[in-house]
Amino acid sequence: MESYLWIIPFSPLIGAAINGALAILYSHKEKGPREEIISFIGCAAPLASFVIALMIFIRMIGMDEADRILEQTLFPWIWSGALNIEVAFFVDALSMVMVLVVTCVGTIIHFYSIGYMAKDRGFARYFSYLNLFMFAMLTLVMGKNLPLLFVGWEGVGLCSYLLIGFWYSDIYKAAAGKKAFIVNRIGDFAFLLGIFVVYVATLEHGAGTLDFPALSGLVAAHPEAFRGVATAAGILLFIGACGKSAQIPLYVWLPDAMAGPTPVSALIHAATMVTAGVYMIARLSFLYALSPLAMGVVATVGALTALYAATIGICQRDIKKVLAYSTISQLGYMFMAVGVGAFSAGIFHLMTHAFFKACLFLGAGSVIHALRGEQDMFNMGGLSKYMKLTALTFLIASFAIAGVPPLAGFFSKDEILWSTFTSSLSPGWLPMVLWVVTFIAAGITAFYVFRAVFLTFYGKKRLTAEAEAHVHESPSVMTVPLILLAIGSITAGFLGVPQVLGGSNAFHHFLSPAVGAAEHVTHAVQGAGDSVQAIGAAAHAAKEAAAGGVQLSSYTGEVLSEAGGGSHGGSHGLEILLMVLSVLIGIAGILVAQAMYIRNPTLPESISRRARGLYNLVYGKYFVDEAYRETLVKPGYFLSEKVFFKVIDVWIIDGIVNGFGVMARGFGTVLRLLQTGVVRTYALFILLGILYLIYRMVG
Amino acid sequence: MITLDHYLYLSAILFFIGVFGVLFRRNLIVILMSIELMLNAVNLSFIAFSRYTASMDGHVFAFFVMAVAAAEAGIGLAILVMLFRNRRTVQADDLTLMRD
Amino acid sequence: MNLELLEGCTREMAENLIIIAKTLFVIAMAFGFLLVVIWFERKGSAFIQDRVGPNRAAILGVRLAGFIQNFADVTKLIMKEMFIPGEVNRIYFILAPFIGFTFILTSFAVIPFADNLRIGGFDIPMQVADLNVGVLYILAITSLNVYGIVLAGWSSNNKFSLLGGLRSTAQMISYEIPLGLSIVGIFMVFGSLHLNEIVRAQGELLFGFLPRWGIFVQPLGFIIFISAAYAEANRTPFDIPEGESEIVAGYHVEYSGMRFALFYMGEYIALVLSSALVVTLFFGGWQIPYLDTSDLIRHASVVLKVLLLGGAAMSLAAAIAFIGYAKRLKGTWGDIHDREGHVLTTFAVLALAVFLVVLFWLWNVEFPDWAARTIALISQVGMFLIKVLFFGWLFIWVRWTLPRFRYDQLMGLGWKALIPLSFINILISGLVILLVQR
Amino acid sequence: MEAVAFYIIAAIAVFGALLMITRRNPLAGAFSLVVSLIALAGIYAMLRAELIFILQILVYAGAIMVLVIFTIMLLNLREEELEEPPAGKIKTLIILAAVAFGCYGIIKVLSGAPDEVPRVPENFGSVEKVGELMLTSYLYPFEIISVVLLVAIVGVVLLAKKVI
Repeated sequence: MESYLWIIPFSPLIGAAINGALAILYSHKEKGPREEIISFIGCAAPLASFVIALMIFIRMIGMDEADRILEQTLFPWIWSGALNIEVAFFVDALSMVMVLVVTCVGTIIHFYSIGYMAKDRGFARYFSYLNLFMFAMLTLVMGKNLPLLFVGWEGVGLCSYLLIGFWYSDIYKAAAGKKAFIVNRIGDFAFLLGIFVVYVATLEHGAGTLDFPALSGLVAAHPEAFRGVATAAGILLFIGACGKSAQIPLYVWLPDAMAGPTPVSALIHAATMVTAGVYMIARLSFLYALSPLAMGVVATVGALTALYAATIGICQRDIKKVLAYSTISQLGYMFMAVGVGAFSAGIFHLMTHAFFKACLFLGAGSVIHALRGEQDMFNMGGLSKYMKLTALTFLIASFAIAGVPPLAGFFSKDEILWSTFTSSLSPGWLPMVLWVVTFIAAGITAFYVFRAVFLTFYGKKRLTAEAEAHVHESPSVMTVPLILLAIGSITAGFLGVPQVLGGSNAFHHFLSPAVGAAEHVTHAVQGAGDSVQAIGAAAHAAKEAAAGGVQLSSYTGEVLSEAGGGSHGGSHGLEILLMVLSVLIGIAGILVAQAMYIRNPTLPESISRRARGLYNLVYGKYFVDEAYRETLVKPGYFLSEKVFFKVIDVWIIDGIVNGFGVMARGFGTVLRLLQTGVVRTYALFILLGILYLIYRMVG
Repeated sequence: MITLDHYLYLSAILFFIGVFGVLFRRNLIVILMSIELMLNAVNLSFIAFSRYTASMDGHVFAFFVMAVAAAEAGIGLAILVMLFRNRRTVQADDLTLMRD
Repeated sequence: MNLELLEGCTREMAENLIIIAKTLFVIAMAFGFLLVVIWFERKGSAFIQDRVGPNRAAILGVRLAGFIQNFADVTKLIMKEMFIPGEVNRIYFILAPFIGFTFILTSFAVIPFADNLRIGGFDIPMQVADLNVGVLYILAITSLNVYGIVLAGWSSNNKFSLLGGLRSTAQMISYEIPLGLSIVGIFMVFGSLHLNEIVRAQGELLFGFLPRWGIFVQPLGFIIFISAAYAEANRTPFDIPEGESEIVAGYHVEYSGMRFALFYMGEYIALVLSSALVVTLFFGGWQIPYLDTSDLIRHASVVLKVLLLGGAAMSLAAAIAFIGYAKRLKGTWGDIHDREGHVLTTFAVLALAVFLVVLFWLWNVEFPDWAARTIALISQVGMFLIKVLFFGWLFIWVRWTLPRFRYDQLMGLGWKALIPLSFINILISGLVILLVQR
Repeated sequence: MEAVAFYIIAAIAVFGALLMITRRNPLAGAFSLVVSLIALAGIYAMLRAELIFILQILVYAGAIMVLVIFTIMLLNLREEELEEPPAGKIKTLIILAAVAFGCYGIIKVLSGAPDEVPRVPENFGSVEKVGELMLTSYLYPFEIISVVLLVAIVGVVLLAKKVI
């Protein structure tokens, strides 16, 4: 089975190549290639990946818990001195979850795209890009080493750029693509620096390596030595993750990225690519676990982002923007989860979020499709009459994100909140503050999502005349994916029912070989503060964890079950209380939304009139874009225009180049006297040369 | 008794006659023929050395030289014909476009 | 050959003598053929055009169906003034005919006309120059042949001459390539460049019944070769360089007298050479089908008897025919011509008598080895001559039945048809040889 | 005997070459060169280079020079086009001196080579032997040469097109 690993990423690559070739072949023709062929190739490729991934998953389930690692080395890539990097795929429990999520949601969205993109001239190009994205994303999650992960990381960035600017003839959409790319570059720069830091650190402590298994072993062997490195590399890598996963302060590209086709928003900007940062931190959990500082930064930034994005979401008029801010907010939850050491909880939320957010996006896409591109929610309303299936699935997903039991969002979000509450971050008040912040954010989330639901599907019809004429339920190729994702939104949570509710938390158990040890180390390190003994104990624990094998998994399993049981300062009663609280605040948010947009539609307006300043601030997204423009973009322009161009380029660089030119001309003026244009003169020079040689030989 | 030197002297004389032709004459056809003569002189050296070292590698080289000479003659004469068609001259000194 | 004759001579001298003898024989053969082929041309064209042809020139009334006309022509040409126009380059003008004629004649040197004669401790190859690179030698000399034409055309200072020379140069360069390439197939099959070895290899049998002649192993090569050979010999349908209706007579328009005769003869000798080459490469040369040299030597007496009997029978038939001829002619012209029939009859009867006497005399004689070998040699030479004569006739036949090509058609045929075909031929030959050798 | 033959042939070769560079009419020069080339072929034969002897006649005398002569006749230069302004006396002297020095130098460099004529087998320089060498040790250059010739053919065809 291991030998089939390569098929998972390469099958979409082949699809991308074929579709891309077709797109190029037809680029000068009026009509594109037949959509049936394109969609068959485009959907068969990820479907094949999904099937293979499923087979590998089944195989993995059958394996011993500790042995659940599959590897395949394809060929050496960079082979230079101490730096040996192979193109190799590596699948453990964590990667497996990611692969399954990516291929499953990806395949569903591919099918959905057939309906959404129908009759678009760039159909073949679209599927080519989408398949290429699948390849890059799967490389990212399956790569065995950091450089390969980075390749996938850049690959998804590229595809994101291509797909945001898919309708490139619209200058704003093209600009949105560029914005996404440039903001990502900033993060990627830090990410690269992080990779270098890690590599240099490994060079200093034995063999230089960037392979995850080797790296984890090395870190476990020298925990003290890697503490500082963990902080530096962790924060640098986290800045990269901020860019990719749209966290403060690099989140600004994601709302603009909604310019792309809606399935793209669902796949790339909600379900998969933006979660790459979370995956990366989980993948490097062994490193992050050593640094309370880095973890604290991650958790704090995550929590702040969660609240901040949620508040912006309240006032947005564009349905996709609402969902975009919601995505940023939910990503904040995930980062907070991994920041407090609850890696499996973060990944769990990643998975459930993939389902319900994809469902929400696709539902929004269905609405937009039906209304011929209308995205303003205040021009919708009452659509549930026309689009029953869409409305139903959207509603289910909304309940899921609002955290209403027993839907998926409830379990995952509640686990994050509980882990945060019980975490041992220092200073001691931090977990409480984070909990409160995200608790409020949860309520706001419920409010704005249901605001969207009510504005779109219920209440008075506010359709424009043109939209009214076209409104219809989407074709089954679009609704069936919606139903599948809705089912996923309902059921995905049951994989991780906490023990307090009588579940077995199977998800945790599955992930524990991959991240369990790191979770344990986190608690040990953070709980112990900074004392020397504590670090020693932590190191011991880490070593023990690194020793691997059955011992490890049973050990961490115990620890985790303890954690689940609330041994870290919590109790069953408290856990249930918090659960009830979060459900209540979610329901409260829903009710407020209902009160404001169904029962009393004039209320929002009067509120916004009364608090005009605050409303404008939130409606204008806190004017972050404008602030960036004034503080960063304009000085940058100024610097490049006035300094780099006018002084350095014109004077220094051009001066050097022109100087060479003048010099060459000077030589030329002298040498041209030799060039008479008469061939025989040249022959004479050759003869003279030969004569000189002969003279040397004779003399 | 004819020694290797005799052949080599003959080769040198022929070669420099060719050199002289290239330098002295202005008619491109004659220059081309002089180059052929020089190639032949070299061939003679090859063959002579081949005989006096009892190895046939020189023959192979002479063969290659002939092939190259044939290619050179073909191309050179074709260029010459083109030149004459366009410029109505075959005088080397009239063709100084390389300078301008 | 009597060994006592050579006694007292050194071996070297003997060898030189043999070479001189062979050279003389070949030159005689060439000139003999020349006469016969010119006669063929005259009478053949007359036959094809349904007219009588030359029939007046006679020696003692004997006309030999116009053959005597040749002698009259030669006499005329020798007697004519060799005019040199003004404004010509005299040296080249005079040199040109000799160059052409000489080169053609020298290429006969490597053509074998019989198997090696092993006699008295000598192994005498029956060709003037026993070269290992025989075929290449012929190609090389043929390629030099063009100089005669070019020189003639250029030095005449006449635009028709020049055009003829240009055409000829282009044609010869073009057709040398398929000519050479078509022979490559023969090299590959017989594994040698040595003409005598090629002929010897053709004595074997293919599939047990077919002589392994070039035509049977290289049919495509034969077609290419004979087309290119016609073009090289400037014969119709490729006689563009002369094209009397287009450029009067091409390169030799300014020539007269013996110089013209040299061109004229050179052309026919080229024809004979082509025939000899075709025979040597594709029709078994001197090989008598199914009869090896050793067979011939072993059964020399039988062979001789058969030959003599055949000669006697032919003489008898001729005598009878000539008697009828003499009766028919009686008193037709009222002059010496009327006696031709009688003279011919006399000769035929004499030949019959000689044949019978020799036959009777030799009936029971046991031949010594050298005699047997000589008989084999003579029969092989005869076979070769007959074959060459046939192809000479074929040339004439083609000339008087096919129209002339246009110049561009000629070039097109050479470059676009024959050269690619000869490459294909080489390829196929190589594949077949590879498969057969497996 | 051998020496006499060599001197005669060498004299013909040198004479032909000298004639080639001194005749004003290129056609006359070309014919002189042919004579020189054929004389060289004779020298190759003396050196027992059978194949090269034949090729010299076949390729040089029979093909290349025919091509040259063909071109000369095709151009059909008029007398006045053949006029060459006489070279300056000083230049001529310089060139002559250079050539003489070169000749002397080369002879000086080359002299002192072994004089003995080694015994060689019967088939030295035959088509089979040289061909064998060409298709084994020198196979790669041989193929390259064929490509060179192909390129030359293509180039000539391209040049010969009327329209450029």
